[in-house]
Amino acid sequence: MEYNWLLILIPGLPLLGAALIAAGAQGRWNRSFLAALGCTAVFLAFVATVLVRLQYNAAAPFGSVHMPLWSWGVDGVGLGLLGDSISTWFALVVTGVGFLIHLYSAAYMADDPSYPRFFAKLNFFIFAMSVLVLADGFVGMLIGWANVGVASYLLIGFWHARPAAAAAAKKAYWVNTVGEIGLILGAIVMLQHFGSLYFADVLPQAWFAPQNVLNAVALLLLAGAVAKSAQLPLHVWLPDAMQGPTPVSALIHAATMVTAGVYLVVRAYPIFEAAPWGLPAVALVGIGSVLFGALAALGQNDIKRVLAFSTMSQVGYMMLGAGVGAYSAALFHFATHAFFKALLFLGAGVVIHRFGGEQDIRKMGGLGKSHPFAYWTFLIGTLALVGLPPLAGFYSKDAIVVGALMAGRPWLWALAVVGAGLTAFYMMRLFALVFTGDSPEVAAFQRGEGARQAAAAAEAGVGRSRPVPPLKMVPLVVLTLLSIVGGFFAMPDLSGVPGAAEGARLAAPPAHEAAVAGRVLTESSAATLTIALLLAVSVIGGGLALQRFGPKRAPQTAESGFVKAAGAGFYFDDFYRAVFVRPLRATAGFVGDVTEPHVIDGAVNGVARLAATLSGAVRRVQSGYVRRYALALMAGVAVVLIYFVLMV
Amino acid sequence: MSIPLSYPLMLAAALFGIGLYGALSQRNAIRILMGIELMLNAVNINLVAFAYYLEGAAAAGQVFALFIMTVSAAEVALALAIILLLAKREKHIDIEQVNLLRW
Amino acid sequence: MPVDGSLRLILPEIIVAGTGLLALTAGLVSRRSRLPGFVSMLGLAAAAYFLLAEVAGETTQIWSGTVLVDGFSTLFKAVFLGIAALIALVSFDYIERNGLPAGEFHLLVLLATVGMMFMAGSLNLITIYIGLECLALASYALTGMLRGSAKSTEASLKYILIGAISSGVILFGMSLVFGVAGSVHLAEINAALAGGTPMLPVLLAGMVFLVAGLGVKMAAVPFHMWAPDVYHGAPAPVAAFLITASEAAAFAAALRIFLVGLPAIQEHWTTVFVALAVITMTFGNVTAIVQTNMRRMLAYSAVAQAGYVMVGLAVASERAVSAMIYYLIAYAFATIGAFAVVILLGRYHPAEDIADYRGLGRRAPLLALTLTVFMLSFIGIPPTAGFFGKFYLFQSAVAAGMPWLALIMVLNSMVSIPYYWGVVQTMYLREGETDAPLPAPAGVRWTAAIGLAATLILGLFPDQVVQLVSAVQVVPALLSGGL
Amino acid sequence: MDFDPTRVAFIVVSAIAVVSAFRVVTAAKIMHAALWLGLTFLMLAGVFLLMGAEFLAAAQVLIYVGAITTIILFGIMLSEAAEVRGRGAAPLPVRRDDASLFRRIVLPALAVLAFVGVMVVVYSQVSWPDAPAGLGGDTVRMIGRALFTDFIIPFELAAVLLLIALIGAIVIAVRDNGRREQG
Amino acid sequence: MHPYAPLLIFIGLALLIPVAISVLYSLVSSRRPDPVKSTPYESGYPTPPIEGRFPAKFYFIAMLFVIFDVEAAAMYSWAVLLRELGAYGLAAMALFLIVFILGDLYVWKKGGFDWT
Repeated sequence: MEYNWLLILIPGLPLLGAALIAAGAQGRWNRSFLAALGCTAVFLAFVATVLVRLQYNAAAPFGSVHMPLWSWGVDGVGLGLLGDSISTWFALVVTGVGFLIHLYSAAYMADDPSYPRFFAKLNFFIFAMSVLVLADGFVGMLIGWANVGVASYLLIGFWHARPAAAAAAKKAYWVNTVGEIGLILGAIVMLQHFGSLYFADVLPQAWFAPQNVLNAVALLLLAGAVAKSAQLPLHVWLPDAMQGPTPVSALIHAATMVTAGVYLVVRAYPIFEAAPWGLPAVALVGIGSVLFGALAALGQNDIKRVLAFSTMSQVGYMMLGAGVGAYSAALFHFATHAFFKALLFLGAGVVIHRFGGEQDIRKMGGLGKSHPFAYWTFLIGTLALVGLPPLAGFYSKDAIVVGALMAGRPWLWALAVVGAGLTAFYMMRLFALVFTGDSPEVAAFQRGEGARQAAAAAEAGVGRSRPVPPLKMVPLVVLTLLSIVGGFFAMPDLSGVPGAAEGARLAAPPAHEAAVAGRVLTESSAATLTIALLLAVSVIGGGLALQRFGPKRAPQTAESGFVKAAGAGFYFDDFYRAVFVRPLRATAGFVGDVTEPHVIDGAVNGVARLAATLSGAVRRVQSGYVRRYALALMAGVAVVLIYFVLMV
Repeated sequence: MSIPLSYPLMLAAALFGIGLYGALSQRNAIRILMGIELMLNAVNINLVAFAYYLEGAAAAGQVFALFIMTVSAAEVALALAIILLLAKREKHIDIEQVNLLRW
Repeated sequence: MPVDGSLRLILPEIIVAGTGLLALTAGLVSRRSRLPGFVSMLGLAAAAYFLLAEVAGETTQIWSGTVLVDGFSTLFKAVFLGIAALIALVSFDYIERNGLPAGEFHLLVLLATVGMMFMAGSLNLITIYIGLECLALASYALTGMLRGSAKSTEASLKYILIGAISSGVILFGMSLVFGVAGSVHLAEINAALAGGTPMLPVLLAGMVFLVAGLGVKMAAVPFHMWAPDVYHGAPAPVAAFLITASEAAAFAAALRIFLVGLPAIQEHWTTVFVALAVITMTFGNVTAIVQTNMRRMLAYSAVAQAGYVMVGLAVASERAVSAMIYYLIAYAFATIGAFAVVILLGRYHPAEDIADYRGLGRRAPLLALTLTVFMLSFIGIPPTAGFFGKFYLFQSAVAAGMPWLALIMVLNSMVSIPYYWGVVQTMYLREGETDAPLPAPAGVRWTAAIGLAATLILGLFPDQVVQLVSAVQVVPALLSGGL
Repeated sequence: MDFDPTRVAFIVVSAIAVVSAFRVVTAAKIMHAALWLGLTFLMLAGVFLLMGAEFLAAAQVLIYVGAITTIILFGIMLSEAAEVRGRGAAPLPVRRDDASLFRRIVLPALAVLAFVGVMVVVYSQVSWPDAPAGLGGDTVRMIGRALFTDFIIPFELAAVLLLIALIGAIVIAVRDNGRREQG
Repeated sequence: MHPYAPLLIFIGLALLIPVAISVLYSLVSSRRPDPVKSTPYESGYPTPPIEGRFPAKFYFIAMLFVIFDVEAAAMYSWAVLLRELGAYGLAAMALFLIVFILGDLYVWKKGGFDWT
């Protein structure tokens, strides 16, 4: 393994870049040079990853690239880098997509005063994320985990002048704190039981551990995964996280960081398989998030929030895949989702700039005519997400749903199919509202208030057709291509992963077959059935959405427009009003209420407020009167004395 | 013909309590100091009593008491120095008015 | 008993005391306020040399147990010497700037060190008590040394009043223990109590008083209330000295008293210490969140850290003790380093508000970076020493079957992140009103550098230190065998 | 119970001690409080005598009654002098206590009563020896021997302690005009 | 009968009476402090401010007196077995005194003793 040192470069270069940029920002170097520095660092990291990946494939099926960095005195606790099929797969996406988004940001953030700071933080995030996925044990994973938390905190709050952004950053911090506690506790339990925290030591032993220990560990780890991946019920931070700059949303809150939970589950899958409650819990969380996210996305009108909930739902698919044992499928969907979701977010960035910062999709429209480029890229992203063959999303989602069926969980399977339909519906709704129909100016003109609107638009600096700068175009194009062809990549297999060998021998049959099934989907009859169904629901859902919100939609707000359309009497309006819209609207509304800052948010923000109030009260105790100090002292003595007098 | 050990112990407890009350209830720093002195004397009574009643503990107990006397003398000297400094600057030795530092 | 070779074993203490007198004379004869500092550092170096060359490795009682030399005491003495040297190093500039009497300052620091060395190096309640009082009196005087500052006087007045009450409490406890066991020698006390005692209630009362009195010195809630005021009002180097050395000495004495003297009633004092640990760390962290003054923030964080260390005292296993010692060492370095920066800032912003640290990342990039590392170490983020120390304590707690205690530690560390991290954010993210660079005097720079190096080395390669501290045993072999 | 003069003496002495101690914390004028304190110390010397600690009794008189009471009186005089100086010739304002009676008197009293009560309970749970162990010979020699053999280290350490107190007190109380001072 | 008992009874009674009186006095008497009453009375003149540093000097003397006292107590216990302890005791006491004398030298240097 003469190339092991390459592993160092993957986190090392972005870290170096971050440091240099920070220093340069102090020294007020040239902005664009610093940006270029950031991009280069990530690109080199990407190259290193590719090399490692190749070398891994070249290596023996069960070999993996390993590089210990250091270890603390206690044995079993240390930090090293591990390149096996899972970690390199993740690292490829992280660095690759990360690089593209760096490029995009170079244009998108160009007129932000603290441009270099932004790149320093992005680089730092890439560093943290690659540590997370490349670590060879739970210690390193925790380090990365905590650091991506910090990076995300910093980047969500990047515009910390905005109170909303600051609040969102805090919320994300607290939620992830909950998750990290779970993770750390899980690590403690594992250390106690397995005497080590290296994957290579823990995972192979997993099948031989007592069940209650396994259950405890699995649930604790799952808590961490749920928090980081914005799954039910800890998803509340994700929609607010959209306060961050759009590239950040694309990179951290769509493509990479939110999938860390999936990585955790797949990485530790021996534990989850061996624990009786492990996989069911994961699958439950997954399917729940799929449906919840999809329904909530229906209720949203902010373009980025729609995409955020869609992210939640798609990550839910990955969790579902992992939960039914179709790990390869989950990894596969992670990659493709990274492509098209990043694409969609970047497209959304273009849209938002076009509408001069407006994010409400009800106030958009008609972008198709003016911006063909944005139109096509966004359309492809949408279709890929909907899962239309031969686009990337189709294969991966299909593999997951099939996996559910093969795992003998028909209910999960059915619900997953329904979720696909919902996905198609809300995505097409978004697409239709933004790109079809009349642009707001025209709409306003028809409503006879053209002058004012136009003036407003003019001073908002909304050019009718502003060309997309190349720096933005390149990543969009590349991601579009990836979204198209991404499905043809070979799915990653789990050979050579710690614990895999024992897994092959001992894992519960259905789960393992599912993993196999994922690889050979087109041959099984279940697969064909699934494909047919998926296509059907997607087309129906999408079609209904287009029908409903498409070009012929009424100019006013959705409600009355809906009534008008009904009056116009499309012949299956009545049908889907009865079948789809009412229940959907009801559910979506309800879900929206839940996600709005009443219920769960309250709890989260409560923590911070509680601490503040508490310590405010506590401060009053420190009154500065020394006599009260003495009194407290003796009161303490008296309490303890009385305790003993009574108890002993 | 002798004193039960419980007598001096009770005396010590009472003195300790009174001294404690002085330390807790007074505003005048020097008075607090007096209260503390009472507490230390109570401890001495304990030690001497135990030394008197326990086998082979006489020397240790009495020596301990002697050391406590020494220490409390030193403590008083230093405490009064601090109090005098306070009196010089603030023109009072009322600890209720000494709370710049709080929270 | 004639003066025999046993004097050799307390040579370090003698050297330190003598150095103190030398420093005093140096301060009296020379106008240069730096001379006493150099003298005391040299003396400390000599003492450390003798400690490690002559005394280390010995395990024996001399003068019928009023002095005990063993691995535990030697390790703690070394720690105290190191801390004192760092304090001397960091306070050069401070003394000059505030016109403190250099000779007296160093004399008091050194004599306090002597007291601490005897606290850690004795099995005899009397010696421990006198050592404690040496430390205490010197601390009162040092705290009040800024005669011009009302805060300093107030702090020292509060300190001496509370301290005197607490020593009364400790003494009451000692007298009760003495009354029950009939001895002031911890080993004999243990022997007397081994078979159970009819006077258990009195013994428990004595134990409670001991816990409370020592709790005052360790700044354990609710006996802590003097601490924030004193750490805030005292001269900055003195505050650093108290937070690190004085606390460590209190823990050393507590370990000896409870593990050597009172193992018979361990289940009782364990209960108390568990409760104290939980209350202390939680209270400290929660209160630190709202502090706006750097010194007070550090003070409350010191309270919280004392709570973490007390977890070790509550667990009281071999591993827990070594974890405590490791943690104390790691924490001492980080604290003194942080105080070096505080001293530097205090030179330009006497208010010492956290807000004064705005833009420090620009004004003194290196110091800001070191301070960041110290904050990370306080939080317990790898690869700093603080992480490993906390981790070590976790382990001992879990191994002793108190995983919930470990859980509470984790929660507390989480709660503590905002206020430590807030300082870092203030330094880097918020713009100061000036970008004027801050020139740091040599002493401050060196202290910060040493603290940084130690924090990182202890965090990255703790193996040697772990071996060192895990070799230590509180109950010396010569006792666990006999009696 | 037959008449036992020792016991009676003890009771009388300790009664006086308790009463005067009580006066220490309740006397209106601080001077009186100090004098009551001296009386308490004297009575305790008597208690020591009754419990076979002649040397300690002497030391008590020497150190507490002699020295500590004196220095406390000095402290009172000096601090009041400072107060007077602070007021100049203005008449003394009657000190009204702003802290509520409850917090000033009741709480401490409760704490103390709780304390004493608990101690009484504790003591009453134990059967104490009624007869002294009878320490033989003169206690002065005994103490001296102990002091200079077993406890020589604490003894020397006590010297260090006194040095600390001396220098600390002077550092704090004496203005040294040589140096500039800041806050 | 304890050898010291009569002495104590005597002292006790001698003290009991004034104590009782003052206690009674403090119980019966009614006091209403008002500014004029509580002014220190110097034959009708308002108290002159006390200047200068000599109060602090007084304080040193008192403090030195305390410390001398403690030393004396220690020395007494040493003196009674001077013979028995011999050279060793001499050395111990010498060490004790050296530390102590250094302290006095310091006070001297600080001008604790000069009266002008």
